[in-house]
Amino acid sequence: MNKEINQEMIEVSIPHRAEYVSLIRLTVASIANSMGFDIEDIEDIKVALSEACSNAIMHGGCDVGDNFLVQFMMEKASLTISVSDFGKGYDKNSIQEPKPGELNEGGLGIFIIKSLMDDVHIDTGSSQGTSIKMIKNLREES
Amino acid sequence: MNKEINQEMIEVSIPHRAEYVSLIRLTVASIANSMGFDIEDIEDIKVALSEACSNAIMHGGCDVGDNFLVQFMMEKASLTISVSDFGKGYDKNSIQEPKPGELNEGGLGIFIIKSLMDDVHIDTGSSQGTSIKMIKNLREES
Amino acid sequence: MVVVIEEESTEKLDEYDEGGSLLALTIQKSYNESEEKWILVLEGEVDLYTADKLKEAVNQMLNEKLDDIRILGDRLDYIDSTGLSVFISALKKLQKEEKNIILANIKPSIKKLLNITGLDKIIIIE
Amino acid sequence: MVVVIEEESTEKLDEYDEGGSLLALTIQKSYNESEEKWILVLEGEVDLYTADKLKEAVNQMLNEKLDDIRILGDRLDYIDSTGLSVFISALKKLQKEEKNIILANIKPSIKKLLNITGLDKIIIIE
Ligand SMILES: Nc1ncnc2c1ncn2[C@@H]1O[C@H](COP(=O)(O)OP(=O)(O)O)[C@@H](O)[C@H]1O
Ligand SMILES: Nc1ncnc2c1ncn2[C@@H]1O[C@H](COP(=O)(O)OP(=O)(O)O)[C@@H](O)[C@H]1O
Repeated sequence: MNKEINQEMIEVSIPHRAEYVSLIRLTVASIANSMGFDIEDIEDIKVALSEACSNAIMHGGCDVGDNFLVQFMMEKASLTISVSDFGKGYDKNSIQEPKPGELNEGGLGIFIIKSLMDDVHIDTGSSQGTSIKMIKNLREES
Repeated sequence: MNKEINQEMIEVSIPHRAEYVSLIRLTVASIANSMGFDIEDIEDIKVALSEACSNAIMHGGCDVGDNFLVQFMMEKASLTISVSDFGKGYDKNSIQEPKPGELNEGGLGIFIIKSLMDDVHIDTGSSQGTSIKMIKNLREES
Repeated sequence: MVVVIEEESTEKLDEYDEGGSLLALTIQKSYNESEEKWILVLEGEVDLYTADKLKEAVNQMLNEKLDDIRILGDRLDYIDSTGLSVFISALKKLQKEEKNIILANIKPSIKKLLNITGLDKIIIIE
Repeated sequence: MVVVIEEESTEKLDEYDEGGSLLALTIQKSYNESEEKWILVLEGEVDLYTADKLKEAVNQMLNEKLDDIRILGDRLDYIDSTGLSVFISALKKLQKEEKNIILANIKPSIKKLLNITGLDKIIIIE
């Protein structure tokens, strides 16, 4: 009966509205906390997930009445988060990394996500939705 | 473009595990707060939703690996919350209300939900899942 | 001869920092000789997840000494029927000895729950 | 002649109590004559929802007087790229007058974000 569960999933579907990003942060902080991530990692995860949600809301091109999907996959040693919108997608090759020393208001989001998470995959194209998957591994206990 | 949205929906799918009920409370507190419910109403909603989630987890008869669904419907004047498990259901007629003055450890959950929320509907049967829908209205501003 | 029990124990199920926002339950129990009561300090949330821990603590107390339990609720943020059930089963044992549960300094929302369930007529609320 | 601007204003987008856990953004700005700097106290979270409010406040300040902005971050819990963008567009205006942004008492997680984005080499961190 009490077989061990190795993977659990929480899924949140939420409107494309800026005011709900803080709710997603609250959710992931609580999930990451209960998994045993430390404060630094939790802050990293909150920022990365917020960036992905902000992108879905700002760039997805969806109606505010439409929802996007955030999935949390909790495993023993890692948390995998996917953010999927069903919007217009984009051409990954057209996106440039921010140049150090240059002041540019835009283009920081994905760069920050990649810096803060251990692994990031983006699934997108110029007429399909975007799905970004990011993984944070629990550090070995020392 | 900026047409007014009268109804928005947030949906959370979550494993049948006791440790996640506090996450659901956190979520609903934040939603109710942003809708303008006062502290007393928020506490009522937290308790009612927890009772429904506890029932899904304890009585639904589902695997801990399975998820149940919590839906939040935000309207201008009310919050409607549905908790649906895909478990074994029950026979509503066999359930008795708690008797005042009698000490009984069980049977308080649904009674509390009905006391704290403005409207409650339960959809269940002895071989279908259970779905409980509860509504809390925003008080008129005075 | 009256058996005097002195005990102080703290059990934490989980602890969350400020950022994490999730509170679990902290239980502190001790027997007060002069008052002849158990003093139970509850901090955090009693729900389906944490109620077992509370049940365990209360059972341990009553097995050691079946006496009044005074619960200090200043920092009890949340309780629902899973927690009330623990009180109710303790009350069944306590009432046989004409002992009771006293709830002190509880939040209005918790008081409301005791009203609704009629427990305010059985438990003493200070 | 130096124009002296004295201003104190508080704008709240939303306020949540302890139970609600959601923090929005509180902005307090004032011009400090002796230091010849704007003092900006940020409390709460700067994200996609609240960044516009910050942008408005900063624009207003710089339109009134293009001078250094000293941000007190003791109670700034969270900021992401939407907030950093506000700083960056302010920096573009400030740099023309050789003025800058000074960030004081910020949390380690925010310092980390400034490192990653290279903003720590442009903004002054105290
Ligand atoms: N979910 C998305 N849907 C459509 N386009 C996206 C999405 N996420 C990112 N993009 C594209 O990638 C670009 C870079 O994103 P990002 O690095 O987050 O910077 P910024 O959001 O500041 O532009 C965006 O400007 C946008 O064109
Ligand atoms: N989601 C559910 N699935 C199956 N049975 C349920 C569900 N919710 C309630 N029940 C049935 O209704 C009864 C009364 O529920 P409730 O009033 O919450 O009290 P308690 O949970 O303490 O028994 C339960 O004992 C159970 O038999």
